Amino acid sequence: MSCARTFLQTNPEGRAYLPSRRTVEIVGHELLTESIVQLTVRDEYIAQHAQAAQFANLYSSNSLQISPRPFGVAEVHDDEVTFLFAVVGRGTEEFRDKQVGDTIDILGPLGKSFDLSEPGRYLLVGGGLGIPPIAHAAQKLSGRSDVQATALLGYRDVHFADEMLMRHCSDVRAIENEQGNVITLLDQWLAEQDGDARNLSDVHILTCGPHPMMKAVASWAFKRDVKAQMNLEERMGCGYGTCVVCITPTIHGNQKVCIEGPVFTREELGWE
Amino acid sequence: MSCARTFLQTNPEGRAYLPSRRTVEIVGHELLTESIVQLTVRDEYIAQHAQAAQFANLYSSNSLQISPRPFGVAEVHDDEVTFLFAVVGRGTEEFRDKQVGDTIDILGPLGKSFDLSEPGRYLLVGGGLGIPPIAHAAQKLSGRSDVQATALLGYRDVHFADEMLMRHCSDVRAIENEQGNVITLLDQWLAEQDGDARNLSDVHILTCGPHPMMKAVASWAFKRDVKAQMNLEERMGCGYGTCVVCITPTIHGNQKVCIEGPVFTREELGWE
Amino acid sequence: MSARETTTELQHVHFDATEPRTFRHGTVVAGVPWKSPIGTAAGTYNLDACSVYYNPAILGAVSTKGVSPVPWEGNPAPRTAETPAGTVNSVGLQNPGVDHYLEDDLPRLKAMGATVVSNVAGHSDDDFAEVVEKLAKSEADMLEINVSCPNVKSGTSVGKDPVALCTLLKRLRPLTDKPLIIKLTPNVDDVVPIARAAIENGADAVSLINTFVGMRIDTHTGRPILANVTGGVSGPAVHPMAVAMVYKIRQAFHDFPIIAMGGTFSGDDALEFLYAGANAVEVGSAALVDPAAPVRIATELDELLDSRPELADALAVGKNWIHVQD
Amino acid sequence: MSARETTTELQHVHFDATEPRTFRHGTVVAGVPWKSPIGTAAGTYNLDACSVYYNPAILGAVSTKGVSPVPWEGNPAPRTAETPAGTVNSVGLQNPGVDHYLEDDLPRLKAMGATVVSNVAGHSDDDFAEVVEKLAKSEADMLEINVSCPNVKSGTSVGKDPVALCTLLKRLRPLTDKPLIIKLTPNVDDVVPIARAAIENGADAVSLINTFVGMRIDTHTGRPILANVTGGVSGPAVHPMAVAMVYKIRQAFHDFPIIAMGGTFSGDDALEFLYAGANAVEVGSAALVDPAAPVRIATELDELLDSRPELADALAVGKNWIHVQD
Ligand SMILES: Cc1cc2nc3c(=O)[nH]c(=O)nc-3n(C[C@H](O)[C@H](O)[C@H](O)COP(=O)(O)OP(=O)(O)OC[C@H]3O[C@@H](n4cnc5c(N)ncnc54)[C@H](O)[C@@H]3O)c2cc1C
Ligand SMILES: Cc1cc2nc3c(=O)[nH]c(=O)nc-3n(C[C@H](O)[C@H](O)[C@H](O)COP(=O)(O)OP(=O)(O)OC[C@H]3O[C@@H](n4cnc5c(N)ncnc54)[C@H](O)[C@@H]3O)c2cc1C
Ligand SMILES: Cc1cc2nc3c(=O)[nH]c(=O)nc-3n(C[C@H](O)[C@H](O)[C@H](O)COP(=O)(O)O)c2cc1C
Ligand SMILES: Cc1cc2nc3c(=O)[nH]c(=O)nc-3n(C[C@H](O)[C@H](O)[C@H](O)COP(=O)(O)O)c2cc1C
Ligand code: FES
Ligand code: FES
Repeated sequence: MSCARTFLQTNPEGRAYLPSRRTVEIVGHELLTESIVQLTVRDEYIAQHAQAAQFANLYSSNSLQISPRPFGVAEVHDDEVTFLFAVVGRGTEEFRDKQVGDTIDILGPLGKSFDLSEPGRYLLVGGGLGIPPIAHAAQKLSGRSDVQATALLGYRDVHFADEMLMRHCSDVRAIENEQGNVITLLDQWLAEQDGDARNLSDVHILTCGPHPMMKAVASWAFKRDVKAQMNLEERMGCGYGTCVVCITPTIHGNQKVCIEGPVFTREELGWE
Repeated sequence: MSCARTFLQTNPEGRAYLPSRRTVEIVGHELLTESIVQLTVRDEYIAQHAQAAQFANLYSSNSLQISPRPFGVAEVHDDEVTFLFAVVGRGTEEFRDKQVGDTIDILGPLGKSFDLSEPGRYLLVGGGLGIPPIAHAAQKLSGRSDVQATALLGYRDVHFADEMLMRHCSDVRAIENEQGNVITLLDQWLAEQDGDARNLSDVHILTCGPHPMMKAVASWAFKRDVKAQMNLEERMGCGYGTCVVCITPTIHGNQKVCIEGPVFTREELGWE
Repeated sequence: MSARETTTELQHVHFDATEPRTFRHGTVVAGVPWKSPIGTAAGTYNLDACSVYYNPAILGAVSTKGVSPVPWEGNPAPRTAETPAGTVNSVGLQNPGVDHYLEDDLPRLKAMGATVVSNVAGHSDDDFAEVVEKLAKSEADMLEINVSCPNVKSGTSVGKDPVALCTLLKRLRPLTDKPLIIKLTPNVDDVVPIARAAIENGADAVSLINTFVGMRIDTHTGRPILANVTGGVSGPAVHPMAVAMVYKIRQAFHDFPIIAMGGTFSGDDALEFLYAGANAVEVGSAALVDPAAPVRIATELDELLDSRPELADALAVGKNWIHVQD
Repeated sequence: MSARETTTELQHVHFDATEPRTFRHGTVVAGVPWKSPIGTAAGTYNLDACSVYYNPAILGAVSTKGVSPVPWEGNPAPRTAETPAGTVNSVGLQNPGVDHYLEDDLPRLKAMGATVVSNVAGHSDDDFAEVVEKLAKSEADMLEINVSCPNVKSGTSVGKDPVALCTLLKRLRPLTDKPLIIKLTPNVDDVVPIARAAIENGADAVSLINTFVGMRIDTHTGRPILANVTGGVSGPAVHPMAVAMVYKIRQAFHDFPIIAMGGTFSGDDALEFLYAGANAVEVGSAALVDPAAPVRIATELDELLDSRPELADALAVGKNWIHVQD
C-alpha cells in the first residue's frame, strides 16, 4: 500500500484516509534481557506520523490468534520504528522468535498522544514496560529550548531502557524495586528543587506504567496540584476505536482507551 | 522421538508401539509442473517400514487447519521419503510454498499395502495423482525375478511421473487425456498378449486414481476375471483408524479406508 | 513466519481500501438495494473510527452499533479475551443512546451516501418500541432488532422464545414502514421456530448469528478474564455453525430474506453463506483486526461472483440460492 | 513456517508417549478413581488404532465409541470437513454393536488395566435400556449415555428436553449400579435445566460438550461437503463455549461431578476446564490429529498441577474448583 497516496485522499467528510493493516519488514531484533525484546520495523507512515504515546497494533502470524497486540512506539529513526516489549504470552513469544528479515503485520499509529504543547518542566515517569512511550516523549521533547525534561524510571531489576532514554534526555534517573520506586524518585527530585523551582505550576508529569504505580503518581501530583497525563493500558478488541471494548471509567463516563486515550489527564480520570 | 527405541517397545497386547506424529525435515522440494510438487522428507521410520500403497499424513503448520492431509508414499531412498502431490487447496498450497530446510509434521506409514506376495504379471494402473502409490509398488516389485511389471499411466496432460516410474519398471506406457485413458492402455496391452500369455490368471492389477477411472478398471478386470486391487481415496479425520470417518461401502459393510484400506480387492468392494 | 504464508491467510495485506470503487454485483434485501452483498455487522462499525479507512457508501450496507432509548455504559473492563480463531467480548451494548445517534451518526452516514441498517438495543419491549418509534421517522434504511445479545440482562430472553418474539413484533410492526430485521441468537435448541415466529409476525428479514456464549479463564490466576465472566464468541470459529443455521432456515423458508454473519474473513467465506441461502453477508470480527476488511471481502466476493452468474443474477433481484436436497 | 513456531503450537513434537509413565495427580469421578484427570473422549478412541501409540491404562479413563443394541452403519461418506480451528463430522455413530463390544474391546481394555467409560448410543429409550442392561453386568467402570449426538435421527431430542431426560433416567437408573454419566449437547437454549434434570433423576455425573451443529459448503461446487449435509463441530473453536457451559453448571451445582470436553489441545486448555469446575477432562479432536495427544496433554497437566496444590488436592478426593463470584 502506498502511504503517500493514501494520505492524499480524504473521506467524504474531508478527513484524511489512513493506511489500514499492512505487512512490514523487521529490520532490528534484539533481546535486551531474557524476556524483553527490542523490535524495529520499517514503516514510513508510522515513522512520519507517530506522536508521543501513540501506539501500534502488531498481529500474530498464527491465524488462531486474531486479536491485536498493542505496543507503544518507543523510538523513531528515519523510516524505522522501534518497540520494546516484555514476553508475557503467545503473541509476544512469537514476536520474540522472529528475526531480522521476517515480516509482521501492523496498524497505526493509533490513539491520542501526550500533550507536549506547553513549555515548562516535564517529568517523564515510566515504570517497567510503561517506559516505551516515555522514551518516545523524551525523543519528541529533545532539542526543544522551551522545555526541560527529566526521566524518572522504575525497573523491576534490569535497566533495559536507560540507554535509549539517555539518547534523548540529559537527566535520566532510574531505580529498581529493591531500592524503591518512581515515587522515591519524584520525592528526591522535589527535594532538589529550590527557590522559584519550588513553584510547580509549570511542571507536567507524563506517566506510564503499572496501574498501581500510575495511581500513586496521580496521588502524588494531586497533593501538589501538579498537572499529570496518564497513559493507560487496557485489553483491546480493535485498537482503532470501533468496538468499544477497551473502556476506562472517566468523569465523562466510560471512554475508549484506544482512541479517546490511551492518554488521559488526572482530572479526566478523577484520580486523586 | 527415537524411532529405534519406540520400535522395540510393545503394548500390553504385545503389538509394537509406533511413533506418533513428529516433525521432520524437508530435504527435497521441486515443482514438477505448475501445480504438482515433489516433496522429500527425512524420516527413517517411514523409509524403513512403508509398504507399497501405504500413505502418511502431513499436517499444516497453520493451527487453523487441523485436519490431516494424507499422501501416498511414492518413492523411498535410504532414509528419505518422497511424495508427489497436486496443489488443490489450502494445505497443499502451504506445502508447495515450503522450502528445503523447512520442517513439516508427519504421521505414518499408515494403511494396508498392496498385496505383492504372489508371483506373476503386475499391471500397475495409475491415473493422475493416483500414480504415487503405483510408483512405490513399482519400486517394491523391481528386482524381483518372479514378477513382471508393466506400468500403465493416465495423465491429464503433463507426464510428471514417467521418469520416476522408469527408474523401477522397464515397461512404462503413458497416455494423456487427448489420446485416451488407462482403459485404452489396458486394451492395447491385452492385444499384445498372445499364446499362453492370453491366460490372465497370473495377472494382478494394482490401481489408483480418480474414482470413475478405478470403477472402469474394475469393470475391465471383472469382465476378464482378472484379480484387481484398488487403492481408494476418502476424506479422513485421523488417518490411523480411530474416528470411523473415512468409510467406503464393502461387501462386509462400511469399512475404514485408512486402516482397513486404502487397498481393497475388487471383490471386497463388490465392483463389477 | 515467512511472508509466503501471509499471502494465503492474510489477504488484506497491501490492499488499498481507500481507492474509489464500485462493485459489479449487488443484492436486494427486503426491497432495499445493497451495492454489494457485503455489509458491516452491528457493533463493529463506528463511524469516526472506520470512515477514515474507507468510504462506507461503497458497501452494501452499514449496520450500526445497537442504540437504546438512553445512553448505556455497558459492562466493566476487561471486555475482550482471545479464543481459538475468535474472541469473546462482553461490551454489553455500551452506546450513547438513540437521540445522539439521530443527531450525529445517522445523518452523517446518510450524507456520505451509505445504506444504513440501524441496530436497536433494549432491555424490554418498551425500550425496543421507544427506539423504533424514533427511528421510524429517520433516514435509516432498515431497522435491526437485537433480541440476541448475550451480554445484557434479558438480552436473549425474547430471542429464545417464539411467543415473546411474537408479542414484541406485534408491538413494533405498526410503528414503522421500514423493513424490520430480527437478529437471531445461535444459543438455542433450534433456530427455525424462532425464525418462523419472526417471519409469521411481520418481520421483513432475519439476520444471524449473534455471538455464542463463551468464556476464558486465566490459568495463571484461575479467574475469568472478562469482568463480566462470560461474553459472546465471534470470529472464524463460529462460521460453520452460522452456515448450518442459515442453511436450515433457508430450507424451511425458501423466499424470506436472510442476512448472514459469523466469522466471515474472506470472499470465499461470504460465498459459502450465499450458497447456504443468505441474501447478504455482514462482516464483524474481521473488521476489528483490519479496518479495511469489509472492503477487501466485498472486492474478493465481487470477483468470485463473476464466475457464478446464476447466483449473482438471483441476488441482484433479491432472490437467494436454494439447495434442493437429494 | 519455521521450526520455531512449531515449539509454541505443536508441543506433541518429539513427545514419546510410549515411555512407561504414571501421573502424580489423579482425580475421582463419581467414586471412580482416575489416574489422571485426562481421559479420551467417546468416538475418538479406537482400541486397535490407539493402543499401538500408548498404553491406555496410564490415562484417567478411556471413553469408548458409542455402542448401540445392534451394529450401525452410520452416515455415507464424506463424513468430515475442516473448519477454522476444528472439524465437522457426520459419522452417525457407526459401531459394531454392544455384543461385539462386550466380547472384544471391553475385555481387552480391562485386561490392559484401563479405566473404561462405556459410551451408549440409541435411537430410543428402548435402545438405551437394552445396552445399559447388558453393560450393567460387564466390567465397564462407568456408563455414559449419549443423548447429544447431532448426527443421528432423534439423537438430541432427549438431550434437549428435561422431561424426556427424566423419563429416560427413571428407566435406566434401576438397571445398573454403575455410575451413569449423561452426555450433554451444547445446542440448547440453556444447559443448566438439562443438567438439573440429569442430577435430580439419578445421574452420577454429566459430561459435556458434545459437538455443535455445523456445516461446510464447497464453494467450487456450491454443495455441502458432508454427505449428511450437517455434522458436529469439535476442536479448539468450541473450547470457550464448553468452558462457559461447564462453569454455568458448576455455579448452579457445587458438588456434582462434571467431565469436560471440547477443544482440549494442551494441558493449559485442560486446566481451564478444571478451574471452570470440571472434575476431569476428556480429549477428542486433539487425538485425531496426533494419536499421542491424550498422553502429552496428561503429562502437561500433571506438571501444571504441581504448582496448583489446592486444585490438585481437591481433585484427588473427588472435589472440584468453585469460583466464588465477587
Ligand atoms: C496502548 C497499549 C500500549 C502498550 N505498550 C506496550 C509496550 O510498549 N511494551 C509492552 O511490553 N507491552 C505493552 N502493552 C501491553 C501489551 O499489549 C501486552 O503485553 C501484549 O498484548 C501481550 O500479548 P501476548 O500475546 O503475549 O499475551 P496473551 O496473554 O497471550 O494475549 C492474549 C490477548 O490479551 C491481550 N493482552 C494481554 N495482556 C495485555 C495487556 N497487558 N494489555 C493489553 N492487552 C493485553 C493481548 O493483546 C491479546 O489480545 C501495551 C498495551 C496497551 C493497551
Ligand atoms: C490415502 C490417500 C492418499 C492420497 N495420496 C495422494 C497423493 O499421493 N498425491 C496427491 O496429490 N493427493 C493424494 N491424496 C489426496 C490428498 O490427500 C488431497 O488432495 C489433500 O489432502 C488436499 O489438501 P488441501 O489442504 O490442499 O485441500 P483442502 O480442500 O483445503 O482440504 C480440506 C480438507 O479436505 C481434505 N481433502 C481435500 N481433498 C481430498 C481428497 N481428494 N482426498 C482426501 N482428503 C481430501 C484435506 O485432507 C483436508 O483435510 C490422497 C488421499 C488419500 C485419502
Ligand atoms: C465487539 C462486538 C460488539 C458487538 N455489538 C453488537 C451490537 O451492538 N448489536 C448486535 O446486534 N450485534 C453485535 N455484535 C455481534 C456482531 O454483529 C455479529 O453478529 C457477530 O460478531 C458474529 O459475526 P463475526 O463473527 O463476523 O464477528 C457485536 C460483536 C462484537 C465482536
Ligand atoms: C469423529 C468423532 C466421533 C465422535 N463420536 C462420539 C460418540 O460416539 N459418542 C459421543 O458421545 N461423542 C462422540 N463424539 C464427541 C466427542 O466425544 C466430544 O464430545 C467432542 O468431539 C468435543 O470434544 P473435542 O473438541 O475434544 O473433540 C465424537 C466426536 C468426533 C470428532
Ligand atoms: S479496542 Fe476497540 S474501541 Fe478500543
Ligand atoms: S480417518 Fe479416522 S478412521 Fe479413517
